[in-house]
Order: sequence, then C-alpha cells, then structure tokens
Amino acid sequence: ACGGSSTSSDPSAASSGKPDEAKNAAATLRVVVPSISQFLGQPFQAASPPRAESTSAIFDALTRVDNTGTPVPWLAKSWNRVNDTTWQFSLRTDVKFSNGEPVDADAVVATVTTLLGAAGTGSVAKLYNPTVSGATKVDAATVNITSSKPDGVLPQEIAALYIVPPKYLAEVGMDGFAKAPIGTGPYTVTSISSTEIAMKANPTSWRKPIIGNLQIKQVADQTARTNAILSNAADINTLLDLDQIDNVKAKNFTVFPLKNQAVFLLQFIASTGGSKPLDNPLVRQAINYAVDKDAVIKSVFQGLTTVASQGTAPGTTGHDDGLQPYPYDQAKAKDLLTQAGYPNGFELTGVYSLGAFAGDKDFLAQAQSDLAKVGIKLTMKQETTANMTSYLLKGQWPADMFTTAYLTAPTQDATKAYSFNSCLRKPGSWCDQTQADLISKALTQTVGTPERAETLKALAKAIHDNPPALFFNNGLKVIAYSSGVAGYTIDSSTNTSWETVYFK
Amino acid sequence: MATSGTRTWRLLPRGVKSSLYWLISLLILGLTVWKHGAGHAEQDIRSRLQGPSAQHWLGTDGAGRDNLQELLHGLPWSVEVALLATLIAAVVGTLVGVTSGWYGRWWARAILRLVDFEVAFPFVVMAVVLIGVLGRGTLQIALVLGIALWPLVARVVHGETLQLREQEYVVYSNLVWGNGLRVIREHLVPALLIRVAVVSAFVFGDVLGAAAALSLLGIGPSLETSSWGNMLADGQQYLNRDPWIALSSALALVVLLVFVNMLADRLAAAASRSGTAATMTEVLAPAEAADLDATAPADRGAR
Amino acid sequence: MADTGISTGQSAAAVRALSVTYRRGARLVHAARDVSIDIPRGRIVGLIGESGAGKSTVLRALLGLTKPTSGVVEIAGTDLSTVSAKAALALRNRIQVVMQNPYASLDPRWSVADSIAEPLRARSRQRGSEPMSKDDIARRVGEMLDRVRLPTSKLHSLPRELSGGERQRVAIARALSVRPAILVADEPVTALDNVTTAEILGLLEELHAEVGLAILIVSHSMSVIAQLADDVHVMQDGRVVESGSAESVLDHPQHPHTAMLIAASRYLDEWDGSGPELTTAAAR
Amino acid sequence: MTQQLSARPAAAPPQDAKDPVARRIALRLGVRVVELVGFLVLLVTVLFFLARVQGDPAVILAGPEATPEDVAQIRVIYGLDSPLIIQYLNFLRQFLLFDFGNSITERVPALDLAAGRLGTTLLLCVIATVINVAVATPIGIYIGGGTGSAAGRRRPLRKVVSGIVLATQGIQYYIIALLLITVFAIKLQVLPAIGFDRADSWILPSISLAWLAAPRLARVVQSAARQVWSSELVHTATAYGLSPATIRTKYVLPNVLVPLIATAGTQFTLLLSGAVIVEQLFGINGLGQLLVVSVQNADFPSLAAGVTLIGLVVFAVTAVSDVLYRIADPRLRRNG
Amino acid sequence: MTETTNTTKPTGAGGPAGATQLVVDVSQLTVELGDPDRGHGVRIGPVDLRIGRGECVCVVGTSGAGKSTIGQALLGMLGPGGRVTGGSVRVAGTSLFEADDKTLRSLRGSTVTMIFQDPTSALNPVRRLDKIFADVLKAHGTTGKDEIVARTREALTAAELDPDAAMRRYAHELSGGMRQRVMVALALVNRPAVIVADEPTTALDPTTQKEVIELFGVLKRTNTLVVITHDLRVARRLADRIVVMSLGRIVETGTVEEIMTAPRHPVTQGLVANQKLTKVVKRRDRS
Ligand SMILES: Nc1ncnc2c1ncn2[C@@H]1O[C@H](COP(=O)(O)OP(=O)(O)OP(=O)(O)O)[C@@H](O)[C@H]1O
Ligand SMILES: Nc1ncnc2c1ncn2[C@@H]1O[C@H](COP(=O)(O)OP(=O)(O)OP(=O)(O)O)[C@@H](O)[C@H]1O
Ligand SMILES: [Mg+2]
Ligand SMILES: [Mg+2]
Repeated sequence: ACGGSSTSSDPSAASSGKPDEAKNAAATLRVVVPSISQFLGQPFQAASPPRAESTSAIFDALTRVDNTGTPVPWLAKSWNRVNDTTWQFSLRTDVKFSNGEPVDADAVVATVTTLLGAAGTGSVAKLYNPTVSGATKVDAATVNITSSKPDGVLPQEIAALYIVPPKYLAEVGMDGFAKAPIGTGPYTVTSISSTEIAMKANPTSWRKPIIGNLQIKQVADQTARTNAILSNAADINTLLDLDQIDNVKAKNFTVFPLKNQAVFLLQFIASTGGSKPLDNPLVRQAINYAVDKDAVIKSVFQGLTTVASQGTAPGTTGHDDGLQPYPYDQAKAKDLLTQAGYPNGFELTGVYSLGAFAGDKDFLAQAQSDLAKVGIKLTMKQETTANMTSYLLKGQWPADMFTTAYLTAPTQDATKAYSFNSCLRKPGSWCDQTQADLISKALTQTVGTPERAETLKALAKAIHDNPPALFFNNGLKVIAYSSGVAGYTIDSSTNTSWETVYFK
Repeated sequence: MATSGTRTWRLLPRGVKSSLYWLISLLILGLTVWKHGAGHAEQDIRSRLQGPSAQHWLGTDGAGRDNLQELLHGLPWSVEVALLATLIAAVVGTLVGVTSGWYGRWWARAILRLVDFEVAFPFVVMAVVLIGVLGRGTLQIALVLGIALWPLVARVVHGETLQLREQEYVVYSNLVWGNGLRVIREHLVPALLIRVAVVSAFVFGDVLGAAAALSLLGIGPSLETSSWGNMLADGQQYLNRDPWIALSSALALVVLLVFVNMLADRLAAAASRSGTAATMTEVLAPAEAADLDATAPADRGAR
Repeated sequence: MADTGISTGQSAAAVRALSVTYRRGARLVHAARDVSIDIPRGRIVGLIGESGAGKSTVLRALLGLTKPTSGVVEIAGTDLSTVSAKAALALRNRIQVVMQNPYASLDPRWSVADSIAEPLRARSRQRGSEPMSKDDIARRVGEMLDRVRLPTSKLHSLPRELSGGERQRVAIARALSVRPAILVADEPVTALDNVTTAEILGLLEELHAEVGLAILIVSHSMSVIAQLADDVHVMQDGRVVESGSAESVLDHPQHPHTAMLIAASRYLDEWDGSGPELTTAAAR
Repeated sequence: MTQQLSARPAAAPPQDAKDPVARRIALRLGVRVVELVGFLVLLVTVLFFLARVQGDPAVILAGPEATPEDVAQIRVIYGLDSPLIIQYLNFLRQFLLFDFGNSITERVPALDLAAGRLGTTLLLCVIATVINVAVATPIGIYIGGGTGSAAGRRRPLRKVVSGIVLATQGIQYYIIALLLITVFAIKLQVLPAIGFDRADSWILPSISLAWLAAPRLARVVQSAARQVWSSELVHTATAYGLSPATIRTKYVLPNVLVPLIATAGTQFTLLLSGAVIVEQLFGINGLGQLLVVSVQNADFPSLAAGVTLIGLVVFAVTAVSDVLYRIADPRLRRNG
Repeated sequence: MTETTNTTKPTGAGGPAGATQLVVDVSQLTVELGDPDRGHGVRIGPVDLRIGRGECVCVVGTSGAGKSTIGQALLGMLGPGGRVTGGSVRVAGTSLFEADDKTLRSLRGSTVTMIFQDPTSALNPVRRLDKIFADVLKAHGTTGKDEIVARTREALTAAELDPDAAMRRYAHELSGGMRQRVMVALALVNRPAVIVADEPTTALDPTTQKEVIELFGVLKRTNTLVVITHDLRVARRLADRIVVMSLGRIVETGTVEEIMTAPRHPVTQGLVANQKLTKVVKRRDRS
C-alpha cells in the first residue's frame, strides 16, 4: 500500500522477519509530540506538523508529495491536466471510510465544496490552494478539480486536501467532526482532546496497521519529551532536541534525522532599492558572509544538516543544488559593508519567538557575536508566537529582522515559500520585483516541465544573490524511538506510514 | 525625626546589625561583579558542552560559554531584579499596609480585600499573563514580581499597623498631633522598619527563586540577558548528559537562597527578641495570625 | 440623666447623654448608654465600675478616640460637634491623658526626653500657639522631670530601662508639660504594686493641689477613688447607675451595684487580725 | 456562692437573631461571594484589556498563513469588529452567565477546556498538600523544641535538622523536579518522567511540588510550636507533671494546628503557582500549561476561564480552611 | 475565720517550723536569672524557707523581688534562662534539683502543684476541661475512666464549681473567676501536699478577687498553701505566716500581726504604710 517513495528510517525493518501479530494487536504505540492540532480531528487547517502524525493516521488525500518533491498517487490513481484551469483525477475504487461510506467522486466533490463554503474559513482550500474554485464529478471514480487561475502545481497542493465522508460530515457538522473524525487511514479515533488522541486499529483500512492501538500525547517541553522516551513512558518522540542525539543514541534509541524541506533564517524586513542599510543587497550579502553558520551546524547540528544556500532545501522542487552557501568570510563581509558605505557598521534589531526551529538560540547567539565583529550590533528581542503572527499579518514589525522558516509544505514546491515571502503577499516584509516576477511565472507553469525548471533555477539564483534573509540551515527534524519499534517510516512531508510500524 | 533613625539603630539587637552588615557586603559583592559586565561571557560554539577542565572549571554551556564566567555574568541580573522587585514590594506594601491599617475606612478595607485576593491568586499565573503583555525586560520582570509580592508585605505591615495603632503611645501621639501622617512618620515608620526589613528579606529570597522559575517557563529575561534562571532553563535540557550547566546554576542559586534565607531568619529571630515580635509564623502566615487575634473573643471579663 | 448637683457653668469638660455602640460580629455591644458626666473646673472626678462597665469607652469618647453613637461631648462649655475641626482640636488640646498601661504608653524607641517633648513639639507646631524653640522645649522637659521627681540622669533613658512607676511618672510629666486644663487618667495605677501606686496617687494629688487642674480618673478600685475623687460616678453595663460627691456615694451608696463594689473592695481592706482597719465607710 | 455559673453567664447569648450562627455564616458567605465576583470581574476586565493590548485575537484565529482578508472575515464572524467597549460589555454579560465563549485556538468552549484541565492540576495540588502537611508537621514539631525539662533547650540533632530545613527551603522545587526525573525516571527507570495519569506517575510531580511548600510549613510549625512551648500553657502543663510526650501531642500539636491550617491554606495557592512549572517539567497537561499556552497564543477566552476557575478554587480552599480553623480551635466556633 | 483555722493548725506561726513535719524545705537556695555578670539578669537568694504541713505562707514583696522565681523553684522549675547556683529545695522529702526528670514529673501536679496568675493563658484553649483534668490525673497514675470522672467532680466541687456545667466546657467559655476556680480544682485534683499560687487574684477585678480569696480561705483549712502576692491585703486575709522578699532575698518573716503592727525591715514598713495609704480617708480639707 505504501507509495514506495517514503524514506525508510529503519533500513533493518525491511529485512527483518515477520512481526508477532497477536502481540502487536494488543499493544499500544505511544508517541509524544510537541503539540496536538488545535483543531482536534479536523484536518483542514494548518497542514504543517505537528498534526501530521495524527492526520496521516486517520486521513488520506488524493496525492502525496514524495521526498523529491514529486506528487505520487494516493487516493487518486492518476491525473492529468485537462486545461489551464482543470485537473482530472481518477480515484481508487477499493477504499472505504471507516464508517462504511465509499471513497468516490461524490466524496471528493463534497469535501471540496464544503471547504469552499463558509465552514471552510481558514482551511487549506482557502489558504494553500487559493486558486481551487470547485470540483465536479465526471463519473463515480473520476473527478475534475478546477482553479480560478492557471495552476500548475495543483496536484501537489491538494496533498493537504484530506477526503472525508460527506454524509457523516453533513450529519455532525465541522465541530462535531473535529471531536469524532472519520477517515480512511489505518487508525480510528476513540478519544480526542487537545492534549491526547487515543486511536485503535481500523481493520477495514486500505492501509491496515499492525499495532492495535496508537496514542498520541502532547508534551510541550522538549526535555520532558526526551525524558518520556528515556524513561520508557513513550516509544516515539517526534521531535528530539538536537543536543540529545548522542545521549539517546548511547541509550540504544534509534535517531532519525528527517530533512523536512524547510529553511530557517533571519528574515530581513527590507525591499531592494530602499534607503535603510538592509535595503542594500551588499549589506545583506555581507551579513550572510559574516556569520559562521557552519560552526553551529557542526557543533550543534552535529553535521546532520547543511547551511542553506537559498530559500529552499534540497529535495524541494525548484532547489538548485549548484548554488553554494555563503562561506564564513569576515574580511569579505567588511569589504562589502565598506562598499555599501557602512565601514563602521550599524545597529540592527531583531525579534524572535523561541523554539520556532531547532538550534535557533544557537544561531542567534552566533549571529550576534559574529556580526559584532564586523561592527553590526544586533539586538534581539523575544516575542510571543501570537505577537509574531500578528506582526507578520499586519506587515508591521518593531524590528529590522525576524526569525522565521521558509516552509514549502504541503506542495514541496519552491513557489510556496517564495510567494509567501515576497512582493506577492501584501503587506509583506520583503520585496524584490525581479524575484516576484519569476515567482508569478513559475506558479502558472505546469509542474515537471523544462520551462518551469528553468524559471525556478533563475529564481533560486536571484534569491541566493540578492538574499532576503540571513540563511541559517536546511530544515532538520530529529525523531527518536525506542529500539523495540520497527518499520517506522516518515517522509519529508511528515507523512507517517503508521501501517508499517510494529513492535519487534 | 532625624534622630529617630539613630534611635532605631541603637535599639537594634546585635543579630540584626550583623545581618545588615552581611547584606551590605553582599551588595558590594554584587556591585563588584556588576562591573564584570552585563550580557554574556565570551562564546565559542566549537567548545560547547564541555565538562569541567582546567580551562573551564565548571565546563561550558550550549553556546560554548564558560559556566563559571556565565555565573558571574548572571549574578548581577538576578540580584538587580530581586532588589528592584523587593524594593517595589516593600515600598508599595508598606504604603498600602500602613494606610489601610491606619485609616481603616472602607477604601482601605477594599484595598485589603484586594490584597487578600491577590495573595490568594497564584502568582506564576499572574506573572505569565503580565509578562506576556509587558514584555521581558528587567524592569518589567521586577515590576511583575513586585506586584506579585507586595501583598505579602502589605499584610504584615497592615497587621502590625493595626497592633501599633492600639498601642497607647500611638494613641497618645495621635491625640496630641491630631495628624495621622505625623504619627505615622514619628512612631509607625520607625517601628515598622525592622518588620519590613524582615519580610523584605523573605521576599528577596522568593524573588530570586521565582525569577529563575520564570526562565523555566520561557518568560524569563530575554536571551541576551545573562541570568541564572536562563542558565538553569538552558542547562535543564542537558541535565541527563551534561549536568554541569544546570547543576552549577542550581547550586549557585541554592547557595544564594540559603544565604538569604538565613539572613531573613536571623533578622526575624533578632526582631522577635527585640520585642517587635516578628516570628516565622507572622511573616509567613501573617493575615491569619492577625485574623485570629481579631476573632478570638475579646476577653475582658477576667480583668 | 442623673443629677450630679454640680453646676455645669464651670464645666471644664463633659459628656452628655452619651451612647456608644460597638458591633461585634452580628452582635451589638452597648458600651455606653445615655451617659452624662461632668468634669467641673478644678475638681477630681472618679469613675468606677467593674470590668467592661464602659469606663474606658466614656473616656475615649471624651478624648475623641471613639465616635459617639449619640450624645454630646463638651469642652469648656462648647459642644464639639458644633465647631470646626480646627476649633475642636484646639479645644481638645486642653485635655491631656495618662494611659493605663505604663509599659505601652511610651514609644520604646524614644528616650524620656523625647517622650516628654512630644506634646510640646506638637503644640508649638500648631497654628495659634506660639512656637517653642528647641531650648525652650528642653528647659520645659527638665522642669517636668523635676516636677515628677525623676532624676535628670534618666533624661536619656529608654522606657525599657525604667520601672513601671517611673514610666508612669514620665507619662504624667508628658501630660502636664503643656499645662492642660483637664487631665484624664485611665486606671493609671492598676498595673503597679502598692508602693508605686501610693507614690503616683500622691503625685497626682499634689499636682492637682498646685495647679488646680481638673482630673477625671477611671479605676475599678474603690481605694483609689476614695483617696482622690471629689465626685464619683458609678457605671454598670454601660450606664451610670449612681453619681454624686465622693462622700455621699461611697458612704451611702444608693444603688445595689455601688454597694456591691464597695463591699468587695471593703472585703480586702477590712482586716480582722488586729481590729478593723479604716475604710471610707468606717472612718466616720 | 457555690453555683456561680448562672450568675455570670460565660457568653451572653446573642439577642438579635433567630438562628444567629447560621445567619452569620450565611451573611459571611454571601459577602465573600460578592467579593469574589467583584474580584473576578476586576480580574477579567484587566485581562480583557491586557489581552487586547497584547494581540489581535482575529489574527491568532486566522493563523500564521492567513491573508488580511481572512482576518477581516474572521473579525466579522467573531464580533471582533465592534468597538472595544461593546466587545467588553458583551464579554462581561457572557462572563456573568459563566460563558467564556470558545477557546480561540482550540475552538471548544473555553470553560470546558479549562475545566477538563482543572482536575489534573487540582489532584496534583491536593496530593502535594497532603505530602506537605504529612512531612512538614512532624518535622516542624520536632525542630520546634520541647525537651524533657524546660522548653527551648536545643539538642544538636534538632539544630542539624533545623539547618537542613533551612537549606531545603533554598533548594527550589524545580531543581528537585529535575533531579528526581534524572534519578528515578531516567537512571533508575522506576517511575515515569511525564504525565499524571497513573498512580505511579503522581509520585515525582507531587513530591517536587510539595517541596515548594514543605520547608516553609515546617518552619511555620516550628515557630508556632516554639511559641507554644515557651507559653504559660506548657509551663502550666509542666507544673502538673505532664510528660513531654503528652505535652507535645495534646498541647503543642493542637495549638499549632491553626497556624498550620492557615499556612497550608495559603500555600495551596502557592502550589497552584508551582504547578504551572511542575506541569511544564513533567509534561503534564494541566490548567497551568493551558494558561501558559493561552497567554502565548493570546487565547483570551481560555485564559479568562482558567483564571476564573482558579479564583473559584482559591475561594473554595479559603472556605475549607475557614471550616477547619473552627474545628481546630473551639475559640473560633462562637463568633462566626 | 483566721482564728479558727489558726487554732486547728498544728504549726506554730513563728519562724521556720521546727518541730512540726516539714513539707517544704528551701535552704540556702541561690538562683541566677539571665546573665547577671553581663548586666542583664539577676541573682536571687540565698533563700531559706521552711513550711510545715497545713501551713499557709504568703510571700509578699515589690515587683521583681524574686517571688515568682522562688514559687517556681518549689516545683523544681525555673523560667527560661534560670539556673540554680547553690542550695537545695526539698519538697515532701525529695530534693528537687537533684531529682531526675521522671521523679520531678511524678512530683509536680501531685505532691506539689501550682496555680498561675493568668488562668486564661494557662489553660489549654483547644482542650475541653474534663480532658485537661484527665491528662493531669493520668499523668499521676489514675487511669480508670470512672475514677477520673469522680476525681474531677470532687476537685471541681471543692473549688466551688458545678462539675456538670464546667466539665464539658472550654476555658474560653468561662468567666475569669470561674477560670481561676478551674485552676484551683486542677491543683486539687491529685490531692497535693503543697499548693503554690502565684498572684492568684491580681488579674481579677475586686468583685472576683473577693470570691477567689474566700475560696482560698476555704482551701487553707485542708491544704498547705504558699500564696505569692504583691498585695499585702491578700496576705493579711490568708496567711499564717508572711514572708517578705526584696531584691532576691527574704528580708522578714512573721505572723500577720507581727508584720502588720511591727514591721522591722524598711521594705516591709513601706509595704505596710502604703497599704494603709491606699485606703486612708480622703483629705477633706480641699473641697
Ligand atoms: N472596639 C470595641 N469593639 C467592640 N466592643 C468593644 C470595643 N471596645 C470596648 N468594647 C466593649 O464595650 C464594653 C465596655 O468596654 P470598656 O473598655 O469601656 O470597659 P471598661 O469599663 O473600661 O473595662 P475595663 O475595666 O476592663 O477596662 C465591653 O463589653 C467591651 O468588651
Ligand atoms: N531570664 C531572665 N533574664 C534576666 N532577668 C530575669 C529573667 N527572668 C526574670 N528576671 C528578673 O528576675 C527578677 C525576679 O523575677 P520574678 O518574676 O521572680 O519577680 P516577682 O517578684 O515575681 O515580680 P512580679 O511581682 O513582677 O511578678 C525580676 O527583676 C525579673 O526581671
Ligand atoms: Mg478600661
Ligand atoms: Mg511574679
């Protein structure tokens, strides 16, 4: 049933013998996660982790995006672009929801229609697929999804559009659904709260699981999460503190570094051509040269990831492997600053919300200490997540830079991240017209075509040369689980194949 | 009034005086360290998380800073915030306690009820809310902790004022001056000073502990600020592999707190011997102790 | 209102139809009910009664420490409620007080000199009275110390270094330093042993004779009243049950309660070991 | 002469009420409730405006990737477009009906959310209180003195224990929590490091939390005991030849109870404070965690609901200790 | 009243009883309170005091004379900061300051008991009176429930209280006079050889004082009493023998007549004179 493109985190799993079925059926897999979806079992809002663990246990979408950024068949067997604004999907016919409703064109149409309506405010249909304008049934197993503008990446975008049973949804409504979700995945929910989800195996699923029960528990504190697995209070920690890698490895836990297709950086609030220091491309380059990011990667990340060279991570559609990260070169940085007219440096302020990404604290400390050496005095101020969000949406910042991540989920396409952080979003924090034009162009071109590849290559170079941010690292999410767990796989879109997990 | 200060000093028992000398020497130490500079010790990310060595006696932290240096850098902030908060608590608490105790009108009682509720209200929760709004600067944190702890002072001062108010010498003074403020200045404030000092010493300890706790919740001072709480919060994650960071800051905190508590204890003991009767019970369970006196039947039949 | 037979025209201070009600929980305590007591100029008025009778309450009302529930407080013939606060304060300045507990009536932080000087400083600060220089005050303090027969060496002693009798002397010196017209004393000797009691009572009597000030003395001891008072008021349960000259009240008590108080007092004073000793009643 | 009892009534029966005790209690309770409501209104009012200063709820509702249009739409849907004062009045009306609206982040009624978390936190605090009292009382009584002959003669061991108690007060409870986790959960693996669902998972958090209160309580008991030991009371008991053991159990302990209850009562709120941190360290999803997260997310309804519940708990605790006082000290029974 | 008791007493009223059975024998007792060498404390003694069975001795003196200290020493107790520096106290044959804790404990409350000045602070406020009596009885070997009740009733009756009404009360529910009676009953409950009373009337108002003194008048018929007071009038009412203390020493002893009519020591003279002064008829020459 597996799409075949997921990363197996446990190479031994494939070769090892058959799991003990009876033992596994009675067992409970305990997973600790940093937070559970605020929307409980409702899968349409916020497609990024942490909720990926529970949604991939309960739901399926028409497509999945694999580790190379390519859409692969999932509930849809195949698809093709009928015209600029229409994509046609043909569905699997062997899949049923856990309540018995069939997965067919009606279900897809109902799901899309519901999300486009009032009930879908803030849902993926409006946020990630702003172009999706409707769905029509062609026959029971074929459905057309239309977009309001030409949309070349729609098959990737709908990887976050989980299909739900229409009759049931109509019956219980969106709120009722959140409390008792029903899908096609390997597990069904027995109880759900904002802190804990208890699930049991769904024997009728097309992805029938091995382990009888799945428990997902929210443990916000990273140390507590580590302690949870170390003290055998949990089997899997989906987000391990980088500094614990050695430690848990030494205790015989499996540590799996997942490259999660995000880039972490300190975003400049600037626009090319403005009059502030940061509006000057030379200054922005200088800042990238000045900071020894490699030192942090080596010592904090233990070399498990790399310094970012552009706004996307390797494996993302549109990532240019040929581009090199800015090397640590303070002399060059000083040079550039002098060229730009700031030989004595200047002062900068930044805001951050802690825990936004792994190693953020270390990067910030490194940036502060290195920038000081080239005369740039960086003052960082911590903000709540709520404030950061608010600044982001209003486009008004009490600072010159802020920490953020360029996320490509769920499409794993460069345009996703770039468009959000460009002139295309208003009010935005960063604007460079050349880059914005390239993004617009790539958005309409059909995914996989050479023309599009060319546009994306030019875009990547533009981002690299005229950096909108101080690039830190390519995303890394470290997962740790006990040595008793086997067959645990997760892809870079954080889809977990729960059906293959078992206790040895 | 000028002489009443020296009078008070003359009356202080030896224990109090020596405690005060200790306190002052602590402050001088704090100031010396202050010169050491705020902010962090030098960082070198490549030598992070090292155990104790000849070069780094207490090892290094996650950013590669020397833990011992970091401790020295962190002390000023912790002392500064504790002093500020204690000062706020002591001043506000004394003002409110004296006025509510002395005037005892409806608004004074209302303030006191507020104090009661505030005491009853978990202060970490209040701190979480207020710091969320006010921000995480030193002043803000001190303010929040001060706000959280002034009721403690107010209750003690209030109770003491109520008692003093009934003292015949105060009644007499009020009679001849016909001016409450004057009486407060001449008799109450000097009488209350020692008690406020005792409570403040306890508050000081509380603030030190609480400030560190805020860091654990992620609402302590921001990262540029070097503080023991931040060290502890930071070290907490390495506790099971590199316990040095957490342990050194925890130990430093424990030593400082034990010191402060001992100071407070001696002050309290000395104060109670000197006849102003400040015992642990009254400091730590002040309102109830006062309440009990009020509710116990006024027994005049036996006279 | 009992007729005391004393002309109110020369009243130094008086309470008329005074009632004071305290709340204790949900209960009302009538500490004084319709009490009228006059303190004529130059006389010593005694107020007796058992514990809780309301003696202190009357005194507190007179001093303005307790607000009367109803009734009038007069000083020098002026009803205090009819004049401004400032005027009332000025009138109140004519009264000085010696408190009951010598151990609590002096600020433990203040020296004898400081304590005696306090009312002088207060007075000299008030408008309408001529300010006194530091030297003046010091001189007056010295005088007062002499007057109560305390050695100058005690001038800088703290209360804790004084005996109860000495403290009470300081309190009297303090009260008299501003030359009041009326002295109010709430059980000034109850806390003292006989020897000291005798000294203090002797002192009060002497001062009375010298400066002719009016005194209101509160006590539950008949002997004390018998020794000092010209007029006596007997209180029970918040009421004045009997008033009159000391002779009439103590020798011919009309009210059974007065009789009981006298009897109890006499019980101790009488002695059958070597024949009955003198008592107020037996004296005549 | 012999029967004086009727002649001097010990306590005059109150004259002005039919059932004065019940009435007084009712009155007192009524006043307390009014005060509580007043305080809560004040508190949520402050919270309300603070929250508005802190963040725009519509923005939070919309999520990080929303467009300004989404935010505007949400503003209309949630009534966040009306003037602040109207919003406040609406909120207040709802609040008085005990309706806090839906949690902004979790989209469920905030009160349900908070109430669901309350149980865990309460259980944690109650267990901690039990440990606190059970540990602090004997220690406090012990170091509070009382030797064979006269009160107050200190023995070396007593001094040592007293010093240890002083030191334990300096060791913050969160440090203890970290140590307990490291030793018992990770090194020895005998107790879970997270959660608060099974009985064995109660142990470490409760001990850590009790640590916050126990040294203080022990010292309060110590000081109260010392007072009793040096009182006329014990002096008398000694003069009647009672053994130190009898004095300790029948004189010192009962007379220490009132300050003990008073302190343990106020300490409950201290524990509620500490619970916030203990929950964090032990990954317990209690009310404290909810509040912290709510502040971070500007989730005002959850915050208000949580804070209100805490207010109610504190109120209840005060009421309970009020009753306990009266049981512990007969002198307090009479005048309500 | 005094006459009758005097005649029934076996003891002569003179100085330390010689021939009669000694119950209390204090010889050359010296006590240090606080730290006299450092200036904050006093030395008491040497004190010699012998009391025969059935005698009623009143100890009078000015404040701070050391009366309470001697009274406590009769129970083998001293206040905080007190030390015996010489001499001995024997009560019913036992030398108190040489006895061990256990002996002392068995002595206190049964052989020798004490009535304190302030019954309000001396009675356990949180314990019902019958329980307090039971504690004291149990401490001295009376364990039977019925016997405890019987003995309590007996003592309360002897103290002129209604046992039914008093037993089930708490101390705070009684008036001051009743509380002092309870203290008396508590002292009587183990049928002591000696009762020491420290200022039993000082805290009371005259009406109550009278009641309590009368009660003591009854008690002295059957008990050996040591009454400490600073009020000569009380001593005059009760004593077979008056002992005058000043500055830590006994300065004079004598019968009531001797002391009242022919005081020799200046302190005694002062006390006697002043005691007269307080009841002298007011001077009429002033009007
Ligand atoms: N502030 C108060 N609140 C409530 N009741 C009070 C207050 N002050 C006095 N009382 C009550 O009023 C009554 C009279 O008290 P007051 O002090 O005047 O008596 P007193 O005659 O001076 O007695 P004592 O001889 O004991 O001093 C008493 O029953 C007392 O309990
Ligand atoms: N611990 C102590 N340290 C120093 N001095 C003390 C101490 N205890 C008592 N004294 C002093 O010892 C003297 C004798 O005290 P004691 O209580 O025996 O006197 P008393 O005759 O009973 O006086 P009173 O009539 O006031 O009760 C007093 O002057 C007292 O101040
Ligand atoms: Mg009085
Ligand atoms: Mg005495």
